[in-house]
Amino acid sequence: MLLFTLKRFGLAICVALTVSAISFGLLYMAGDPAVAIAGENASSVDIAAITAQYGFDRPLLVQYADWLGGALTGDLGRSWYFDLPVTQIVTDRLGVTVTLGALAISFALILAIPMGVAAAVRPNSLIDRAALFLSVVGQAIPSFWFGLILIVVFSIKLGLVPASGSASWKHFILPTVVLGYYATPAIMRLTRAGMLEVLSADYIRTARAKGLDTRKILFKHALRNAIIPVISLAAVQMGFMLGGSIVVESIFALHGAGYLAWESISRNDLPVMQALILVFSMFYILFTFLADLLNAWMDPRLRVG
Amino acid sequence: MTPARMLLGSTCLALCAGMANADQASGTLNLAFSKEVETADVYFNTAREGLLLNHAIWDGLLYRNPETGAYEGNLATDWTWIDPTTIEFKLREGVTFHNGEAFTADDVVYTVDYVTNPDNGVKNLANVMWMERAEKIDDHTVRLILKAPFPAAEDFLAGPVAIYPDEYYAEVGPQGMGVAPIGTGPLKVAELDPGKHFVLEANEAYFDGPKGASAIGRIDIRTIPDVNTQIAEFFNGTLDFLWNVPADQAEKLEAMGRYEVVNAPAMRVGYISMDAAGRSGESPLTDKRVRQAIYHAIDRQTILDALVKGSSKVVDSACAPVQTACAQDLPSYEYDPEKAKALLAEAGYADGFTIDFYAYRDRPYAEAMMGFLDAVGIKTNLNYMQYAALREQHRKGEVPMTFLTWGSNSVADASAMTAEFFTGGPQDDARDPEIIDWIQQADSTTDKEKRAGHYKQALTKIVEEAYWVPLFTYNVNYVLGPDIAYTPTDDEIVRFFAFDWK
Amino acid sequence: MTHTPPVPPVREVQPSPRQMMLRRALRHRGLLFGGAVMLVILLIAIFAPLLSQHSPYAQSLMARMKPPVFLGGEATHWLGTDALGRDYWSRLAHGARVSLMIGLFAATISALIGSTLGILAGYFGGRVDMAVTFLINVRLAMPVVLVALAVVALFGGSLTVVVTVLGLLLWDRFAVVLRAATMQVRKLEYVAAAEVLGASLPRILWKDILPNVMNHLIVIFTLEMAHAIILEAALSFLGLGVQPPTPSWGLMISEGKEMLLFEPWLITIPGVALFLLVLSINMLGDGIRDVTAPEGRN
Amino acid sequence: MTDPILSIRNLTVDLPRGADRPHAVEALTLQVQPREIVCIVGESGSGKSITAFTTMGLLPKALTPSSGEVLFEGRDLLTLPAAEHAKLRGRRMAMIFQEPMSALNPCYTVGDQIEEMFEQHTTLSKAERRARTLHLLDEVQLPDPPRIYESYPHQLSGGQRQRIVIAMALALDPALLIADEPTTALDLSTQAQILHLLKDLREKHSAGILFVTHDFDVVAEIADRVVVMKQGRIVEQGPAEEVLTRPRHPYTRLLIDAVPRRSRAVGQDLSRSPEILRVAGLDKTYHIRGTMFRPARTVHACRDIEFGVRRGETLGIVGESGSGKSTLVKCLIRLEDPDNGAVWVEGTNIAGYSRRALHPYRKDIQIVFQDPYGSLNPRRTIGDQLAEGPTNFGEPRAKVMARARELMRIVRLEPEALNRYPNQFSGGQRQRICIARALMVEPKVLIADEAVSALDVSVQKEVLKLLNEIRDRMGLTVLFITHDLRVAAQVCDRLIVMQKGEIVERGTVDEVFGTPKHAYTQKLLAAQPGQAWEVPDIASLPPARLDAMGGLI
Repeated sequence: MLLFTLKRFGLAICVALTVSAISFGLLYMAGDPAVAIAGENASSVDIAAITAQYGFDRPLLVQYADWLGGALTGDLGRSWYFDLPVTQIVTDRLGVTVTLGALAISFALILAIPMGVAAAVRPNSLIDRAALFLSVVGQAIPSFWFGLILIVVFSIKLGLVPASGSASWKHFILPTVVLGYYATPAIMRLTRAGMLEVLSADYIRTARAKGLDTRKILFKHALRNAIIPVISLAAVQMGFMLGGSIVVESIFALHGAGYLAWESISRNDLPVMQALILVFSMFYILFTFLADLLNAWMDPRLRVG
Repeated sequence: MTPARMLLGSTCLALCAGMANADQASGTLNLAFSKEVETADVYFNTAREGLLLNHAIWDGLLYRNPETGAYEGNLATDWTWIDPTTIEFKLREGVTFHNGEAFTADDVVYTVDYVTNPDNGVKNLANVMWMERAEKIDDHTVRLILKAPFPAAEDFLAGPVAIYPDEYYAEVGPQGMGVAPIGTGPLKVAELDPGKHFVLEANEAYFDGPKGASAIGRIDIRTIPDVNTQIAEFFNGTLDFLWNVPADQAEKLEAMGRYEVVNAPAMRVGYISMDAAGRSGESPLTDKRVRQAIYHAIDRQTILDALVKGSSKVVDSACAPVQTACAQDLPSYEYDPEKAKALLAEAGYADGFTIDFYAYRDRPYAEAMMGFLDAVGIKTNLNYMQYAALREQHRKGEVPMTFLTWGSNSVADASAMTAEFFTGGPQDDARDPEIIDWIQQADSTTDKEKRAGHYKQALTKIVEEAYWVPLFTYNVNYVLGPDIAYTPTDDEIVRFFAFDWK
Repeated sequence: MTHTPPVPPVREVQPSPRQMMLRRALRHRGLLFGGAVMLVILLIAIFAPLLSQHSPYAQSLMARMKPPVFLGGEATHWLGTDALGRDYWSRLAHGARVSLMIGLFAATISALIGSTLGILAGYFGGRVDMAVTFLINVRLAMPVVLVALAVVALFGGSLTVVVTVLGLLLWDRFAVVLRAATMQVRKLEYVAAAEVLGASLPRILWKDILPNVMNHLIVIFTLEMAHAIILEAALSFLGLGVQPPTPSWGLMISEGKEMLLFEPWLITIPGVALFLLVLSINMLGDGIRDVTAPEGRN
Repeated sequence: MTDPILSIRNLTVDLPRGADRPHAVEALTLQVQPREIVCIVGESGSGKSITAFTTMGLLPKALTPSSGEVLFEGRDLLTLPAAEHAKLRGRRMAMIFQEPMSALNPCYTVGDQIEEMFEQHTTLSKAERRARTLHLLDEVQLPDPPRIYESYPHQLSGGQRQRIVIAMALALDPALLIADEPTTALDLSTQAQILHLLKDLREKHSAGILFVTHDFDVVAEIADRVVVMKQGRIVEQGPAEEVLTRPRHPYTRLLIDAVPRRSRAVGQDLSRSPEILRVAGLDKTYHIRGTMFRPARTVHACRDIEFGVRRGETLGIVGESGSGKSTLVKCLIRLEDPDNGAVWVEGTNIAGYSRRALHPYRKDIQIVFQDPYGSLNPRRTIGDQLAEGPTNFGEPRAKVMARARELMRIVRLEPEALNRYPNQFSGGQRQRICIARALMVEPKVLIADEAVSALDVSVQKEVLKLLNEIRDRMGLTVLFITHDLRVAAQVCDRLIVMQKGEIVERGTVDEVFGTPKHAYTQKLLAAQPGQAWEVPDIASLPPARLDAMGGLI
């Protein structure tokens, strides 16, 4: 078990390395980073000075090796824009994004799982149709548009919640809804499909033949099995959410990692972008890894040889 | 009025009714930046917001009176030109920094020495590299030695060159200053969350300078990138003042009748630069007639009226009218698409041509220009990109035609613009030796009239040759909440210390 | 009773797979609705120049942001005009072309990449599978929006760049699903039978594997098409999508967003169009899945 | 006779609209007495399982009982509220299912799942529940109950799992036990044990057992009474002895006639016929890669396999699941590469050939697989699939199609079938098509890999007959792979018995069946159900007499 955890961990590292190499190549290949550092009003003199200072005249591979060496010791370089250690900036912003991501995935799960179960228990019923309809409609609403509409309705018209910022829990309500609703259809559908499949499984028939009551059949026997793929999906979705928080954070002016990413893109702050891509991918890898462990705990078939 | 219209109207009513108004009571003025400021250290940021903080937290030796345009003493009480490259300053006595450090000549010397040292990596070298060094005469007298005669020195000293406390800066460096700024200014920093949140408080011990003390005790600045979100917060009363509001929104806000909308001119000038020197390869733009055709083809006044609006003006100068030595009596080309077509035909492009067109801001303006060019047969492929990327390509000479703007760092001298674009540097698309020569002559003389003459020569030739199509000056819309009193100025600088409650 | 009973005749009641599919399709309301909406949008896209009397590029700076007819506008611009005075209906109709094209091309690129990888991994297993799984993991670990934004920002936005970037980023689901589907089909005995009958590898992949994973491919294709269209809109919304003055719906929302609080119809119209398009594609995809799924095994 | 435990009267269960017949079960009447095993026997689709599920109240939603009554301990189950019915389930009536592999929830220990019975229906304390559970595990003869108690289903074999399900069913001493094909998915030896166990339990628990099966040998082994069903109707019922030896209804007779006989007329003498296939020293080992949670392991699927087959001969390869027979097949048709050894096809050793070198020899060995549904590509017409082989070997289309039509006639399908898709055919027809497809390339050796295992007996018989005909007519050599000794005995000339990857016994059918030398073979033969049953010669029975409805007079 330990050996395989290690192997899995090694694989995760390889994935992270590949992602970082690809992104480094992409980012540093395009354009002269010195101009980005110098900023909008900088003169030509400034730019030449910066090129020399940061060593952008060196081969890309050397620059990557340099970066990687630093990254391994936790030093992700300095932000060209803030001139602060990237590690500091990113960890500073991550809190909001992780909070938002956790809230959003919880929102999605709390909404989607009961809906999926209800839909599966009575296929083709009104509940099922409503759930399917919601999921189809939900998938088709662009989140940026949805966010703006929510601001107009709930913040401006009704004045119930603040439009932007992250000062209190109230500030998180709208972003959570916008970020969470997008994952809801997928989770709902998987729960429904899983439940449908499980409910027609032989062991559910066995459970019914044992005379167990419906609640026990649904929640002890069926949901436990149906939820296993949902865990994996939720992990993947959570990883996506962190990356997808860019749009939401920029609309709601949440100063999280997503907003930082967007801003870094518009100001060409490559070390921060590079670090964020790495961090987001690490999160994704971490979540899927945890989901695998959780699944192993839930499903003894995966656990014991 | 259709039902939908009425619905819209009622939305507006609801908006207005839902407004909170607790700010005056709490004594806090709420403002928003629309971008994250990289650092509060003014020498290490290039953002407009940084300049605003500069004026609030620090002081320069001089101050430019926004109403008269005259230079007044600020940290210096008096100054004299000893010779074309030496200025002597008499410093104000009894001034202390926010941390209690006393302001002396040492602070000036330290600041000048620090920022002019290339090893320290100051970002806006153009702001400081004209200074050679500073010499302390006594505790309150200092001499500034220039590298060469520099007519715009006073403007820079009233603008970007802030004076830092020498002991504190030596101790914490740019990073420390970035997160815990210390200056002499009318406002001091109470809280700072880098890039996200600034809280300024009135400096009770502010000296009796031309800026004046802040009437408002506390200013809270958040970063809200989206204009709509800003306006939404403004409606909710959680923002008290907006600036850089786009023309259309400003009009609508004004029409609501509850808010004061002030439009002020800005130093920023928009222009189209064309690759007349042929750096990007064989191009129709090397032909003067083609460039003139483009000048004729674009209806600058209509763009201004429909999109830019406000106090902007169409210009033909490659600099802003408010800038010193920026002559305005220049030749021009009226909007005349027929003439444009004729010129094109004369140049051998009767059927027009297709060209790459670059831009980095104000996409609607760029699109409008493209529409006009299209009407005379010039098809354009828009490449809308980040400023850094565009500038990089421009510097490499790969950009045939681009819509750019330049704000001159609010330095009110023509050289802040022409030096960058017409002196043979990497962003000089004209590479006209005559113009280069005139500008260099102008910038090395202290004779103001002679200087103005050279500038006029250069600016005239730029128009005659149609190296650029200067478009218009920019303007800024300021929207004031119902209980705010503030008079915006025409230099794109929001003076935080000049706000007051009604 | 010892004689051989007669061989039962071919069951005439059972129609061919295609007929059965068609019958199911005609009974599937979601599929019909999605298909109908999609068809309308497609027709609008194809006949855009005929359906609009104005050019989508013709600007009229003096007639900016004229409201649509239902908000009291004039009939010449029945959906109003945008911030440059261009006819909104014409831009919407031409924008349908752009959105569909982006969806189609991006999904085609990712389908080619993803299904090739997925089918090869599912068919060969072993090392090929490990390599592909690794690639899928790498791809999934890359934050799509961030990378797409960064690339478009750095390389400049154009239809080609956007389509390519999206195509190169959205192949993961094709690979995952087709890998699993191929593994399943691979186990079926008709694949073994074909191999034993001397069929070459490409032939098996083409004749036996591909047709039987095709329904998955089509379903994922619709999903990713919708995904690409929404992503392009999001990129355009953040100002990093296709280049103006191309009439893309995402761009229209992005341009209209400026006046969100004052002229909400500017983003409502393209927003609803986008919603309808994505909705119809998704319903079409769901329908196709429902209609083709039960067919695999009797 | 005591009161019946279960009395079904005139039960009719409707099928959903659009099905091929209106009722799943029609006018069904039967009784189960205490300590009695009633077997419902019939082919697939006869409605035998529906009867069982109706009684348990586990019918799928699409099916609804429309008339009749199901009396259990004096109450009509059809009118009983669902909650009341649920209370009876497990406590008074219990059920054993066909698929032990999937009948248990993979997420919980089997101990937990058995204990649930007590939890649901009794007020026993935790300790008592555990004690009762351990006792049950012991009663169904599972070794080391405490260990089994802690085990998860996937850690147990199919037979063990079926015992768990039986233990569960017996937990509360139900009056009625319903067993739905409980041994069909099990190996022969396990089946024998389970049947034995059920017979024992009937004595100990005094329950009545309703046993659903398709297998007449199993019926002969355990039934007290037999109910024969066809298309939802009972065609004949009576004491086992009566129905098995003197069946009266033609359908019963047809089924019994189709039961494979243990001996076949005369084995042909093939000693002069040339040897067409020889396998020597064939080894195949699998290395199963470890996963995140499972260590890697090595499985010797085939070890030193050696045999030869002569032209026109049918060689049976018999073994239970896991014996290595499937791996052997894969190595022969080169879906797998053997590690060692030689496969001589008429003097050419193809074992070491590369895929390319192998290509011309591919057609020499063809195969018919077990699953009639998985072995035809649903997206291609029959004709297209038949033409596949010859086309791959470069034959012209016209010639190929002519042969396809000819072969369709040989396997007794209409040539028009070539234009149709597989879903338009029944299982038996598909197997015929598969045979035709294999024959298209004129193979020398035809491998029938469990080719009739998935078919109903009557269809099975037809296909076997067809295979024999074709072999004789075309001089084909057949390798007949099966787990079913009876079928092997019926069609094969010689037999090979495999166990754990090795050949443990070989010889003619008579030798292997008459004087088995290896203990494993002996065990297999002993495990054969219904050995005491002398299958009647149907031809010698008096003709059946039926009324207009097809019922017996």
